[in-house]
Amino acid sequence: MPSMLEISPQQIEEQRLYSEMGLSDEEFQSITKILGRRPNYTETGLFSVMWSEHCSYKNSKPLLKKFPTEGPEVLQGPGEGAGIIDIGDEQAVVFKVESHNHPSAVEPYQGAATGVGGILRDVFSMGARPVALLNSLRFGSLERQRVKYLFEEVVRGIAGYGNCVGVPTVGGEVQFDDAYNGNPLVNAMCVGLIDHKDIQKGIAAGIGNTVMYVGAKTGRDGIHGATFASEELSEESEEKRPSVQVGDPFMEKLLIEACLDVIHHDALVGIQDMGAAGLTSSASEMASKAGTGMTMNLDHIPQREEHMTAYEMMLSESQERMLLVVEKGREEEIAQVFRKYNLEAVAVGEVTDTKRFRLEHHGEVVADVPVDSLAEDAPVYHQPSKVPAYYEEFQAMDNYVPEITDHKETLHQLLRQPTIASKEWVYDQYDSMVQTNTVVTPGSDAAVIRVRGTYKALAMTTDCNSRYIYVDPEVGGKIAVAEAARNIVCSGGRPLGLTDGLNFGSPENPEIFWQMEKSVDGMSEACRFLSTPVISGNVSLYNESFGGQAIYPTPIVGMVGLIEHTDYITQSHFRAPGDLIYLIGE
Amino acid sequence: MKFAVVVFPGSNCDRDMYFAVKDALGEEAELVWYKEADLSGFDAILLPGGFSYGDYLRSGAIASTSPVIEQILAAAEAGKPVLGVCNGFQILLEIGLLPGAMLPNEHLKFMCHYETLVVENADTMFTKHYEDKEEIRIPIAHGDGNYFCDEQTHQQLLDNNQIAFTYQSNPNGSVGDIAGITNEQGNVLGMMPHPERAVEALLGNDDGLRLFQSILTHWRNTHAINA
Amino acid sequence: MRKVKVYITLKEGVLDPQGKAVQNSLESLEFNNVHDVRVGKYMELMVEDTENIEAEVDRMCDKLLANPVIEDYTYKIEEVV
Amino acid sequence: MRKVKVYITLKEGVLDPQGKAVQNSLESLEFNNVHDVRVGKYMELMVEDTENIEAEVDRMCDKLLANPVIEDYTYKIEEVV
Ligand SMILES: Nc1ncnc2c1ncn2[C@@H]1O[C@H](COP(=O)(O)OP(=O)(O)O)[C@@H](O)[C@H]1O
Repeated sequence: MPSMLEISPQQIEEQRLYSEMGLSDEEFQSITKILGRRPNYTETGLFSVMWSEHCSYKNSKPLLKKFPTEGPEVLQGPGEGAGIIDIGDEQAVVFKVESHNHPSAVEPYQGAATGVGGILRDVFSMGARPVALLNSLRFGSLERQRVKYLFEEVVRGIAGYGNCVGVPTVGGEVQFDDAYNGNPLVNAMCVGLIDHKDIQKGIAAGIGNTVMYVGAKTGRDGIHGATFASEELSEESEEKRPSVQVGDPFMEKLLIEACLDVIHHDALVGIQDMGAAGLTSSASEMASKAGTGMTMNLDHIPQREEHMTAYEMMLSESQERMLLVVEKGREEEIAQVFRKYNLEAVAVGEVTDTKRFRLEHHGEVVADVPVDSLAEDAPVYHQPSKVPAYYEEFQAMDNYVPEITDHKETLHQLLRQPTIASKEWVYDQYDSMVQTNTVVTPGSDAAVIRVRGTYKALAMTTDCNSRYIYVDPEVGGKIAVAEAARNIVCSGGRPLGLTDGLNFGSPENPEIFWQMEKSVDGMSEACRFLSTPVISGNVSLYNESFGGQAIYPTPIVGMVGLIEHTDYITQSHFRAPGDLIYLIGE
Repeated sequence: MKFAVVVFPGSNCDRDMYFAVKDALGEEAELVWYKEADLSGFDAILLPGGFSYGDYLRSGAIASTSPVIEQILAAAEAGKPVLGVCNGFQILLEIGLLPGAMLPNEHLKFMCHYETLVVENADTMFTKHYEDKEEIRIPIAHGDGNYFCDEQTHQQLLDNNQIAFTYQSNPNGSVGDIAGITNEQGNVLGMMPHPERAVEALLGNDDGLRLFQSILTHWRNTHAINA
Repeated sequence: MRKVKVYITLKEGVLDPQGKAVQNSLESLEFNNVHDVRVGKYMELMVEDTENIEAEVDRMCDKLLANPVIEDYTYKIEEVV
Repeated sequence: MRKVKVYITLKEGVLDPQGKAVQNSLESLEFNNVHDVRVGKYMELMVEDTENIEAEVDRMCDKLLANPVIEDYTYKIEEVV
């Protein structure tokens, strides 16, 4: 293969440059075997991002299989941008949660903002109009200056993005604990509404069809973000800082409107957002899913900076970009739709029947790999698991019975805990009412959005008490699902299903892998029991700070329920003097 | 009566405004994209809230340079009701249809919640259906809603009865607690609070509906006379 | 090509909540010798050279870059080397 | 007393959506000779004179005024007349 790249395949192997990209020796060997030769620099980059935990779920796949994902109302389970559940009348609800922990630890405003942007794209790329955002946040102790800064900026970032695109942020949770001192958690969830007929898939079907690129230009942002997200935070992450990506919610707003227009165009074949691992993952996954191949000419990729290499373009995580597959010869019709919104859609490639992912740049072939090898041949690891010492210790302890002498004082103490105290400071910064569908705004058990034009409404909530999960992951996992379901029921809804955000430390630590295993077991059991399938989710591992201190295991549950009639909506606060108060349950 | 809702890139309360007119008020409304707008056939012009052009540079600044502004100025000149809410208000300030400018909220944070407004002038085409000094509940949702004008301008606003609404307890630092003002002729209203978010009891409150009803009543009255 | 540097400041008499906040934060970081902070905007424009580039820049500022009700502007035009 | 003028700009390579929007808007106003716009911040601080005022200002910028992850800064210290 002709090489304009300074670094030769041989050097990559001999100097083990692949390891800097996050590939292990064994992984590099299997790439060499797949290709029948050593990969060049660009190709090594493609594999490194696609085989990262973030994209391949190589450590978590065996666990994710345990979740029940099917149900009579499930229209789309895990695997696409977001899951979809039927709500009757030819309508459906689309939702997913996504973490942006590492970017937020480095640049909290942009990290949180781009997290919101990413989850929105997952939902509107399915063809759904985003109708609500939620979030689930974890920070260390507010006594710390840095934590305070992270907290304020994350909230401002979520607000800055969500408010600007005009999707109401209607709920969420915030907890504070020393366990998150060095590693905050920022999980964002988006809920969308769709008509069945509009459901899109991210596929590159139809040999000869055209691949089009639309949205922001590609810069050198976030190169290696996906592998970065799968690494422990270290002093080095400070050096990787220039990779921070900046969000442009205005561009996103234009993309939302334009994409929701373009899905009604019959020349559109497939659409997917460029999330983690940008062009590489969107393009290769679209081809892989359709059983086709793809050729792209990188000269046509809209570029923000000069002299970008193929490697940089393919790994860039510039935000607010989408990839489309369009019937051949009808590119101009599609471009027209985008032009209305001052967006440019450009042809960058073609669907082929070769099952290969082939990239050209400056007249040379810079990558040519079997497309399935990127998505499907990623390794799967069955990590060893071990019962943590702390757990056995806890189990051996007697139940703690708190002694309360002064009830009033204890109550005050409790209310002073940042985790328990009112979160009004947070949610006042979110536009929770835009779109004028929010019936129950933040502050109740679950938020409620009415479905305009019907009597129906949707209840939604995020929940996870990570202390419970730390103490006993299996029971804690059940509790998280049950709590979410209770919040939905208390609001007048029937739980439909859930999305999960699995935030853990390093899976290579057997005690942490045990936490993952057990909490997934607990959650799965509760899901089966309550008939709430898991329709989408996200995994964020290696959440550890400098000293190797892992966070509490934090598998977040985002649940959506259907309220049959707005008359059934109930809120958590007392409404009128003289009303009776009942206590239900054990 | 036919309302135009002018949609700029980044407007995001456009549909809310549309539904307020169409469903709650029961009149005709149309979303008109700023590039293709022909406002001549409409009886009232609504500039919705949101983040036109991402609020980049200054909120409302970039929208104020688009060609449709000429038509908005013409409609105002012709005496048609022109209502700007939130970002719409900011645009009206930037194009000079209303005096003053917006600064970031005093505490620099975006805020979204209900506020109590005092109707300062119930004798406008936008406020007929309220009582003078009536207290109404309307949501706010803004980051740059700190209304500023110099003392002289403020005095003029007072003297000419141009202050339509004030906040009962000032949330953002606005001069004179100002929440909404009209032009001298009284046919252009800019306000930061969102009346279109308060038109249905289901969503908590319908105090905002009377603002739209006022516009309709005014239009019916003038048309009855003209007819 | 010229590089135009535009400085936009709030007019005297216009309250500057951002400046106030920055000053407070500086104080809480124990920079006790800061007496006043005003926050404005700084822009860099790459502009093709024309004969009356200054008149051009003035027009840009008046029409868009600054809001005369609350802001003042100044600028500097530099050669690009 | 000294007047410290701080100029904060986005690091090279960092996306500047605001600058882009301003540039487009200038174009639509038919200022066709503007090739690039970057928007940053400009601050004026009144600072009591101390011996190592420059070190002070550096610390202020590093700690608060600029966000080192995405921004660069420069400053000028002037006599107040
Ligand atoms: N990050 C957040 N974003 C939006 N709303 C939030 C957030 N955190 C808390 N809330 C809202 O505050 C209310 C109380 O939250 P929380 O203190 O977690 O109590 P609980 O979990 O018992 O409902 C909920 O309505 C929730 O939606």
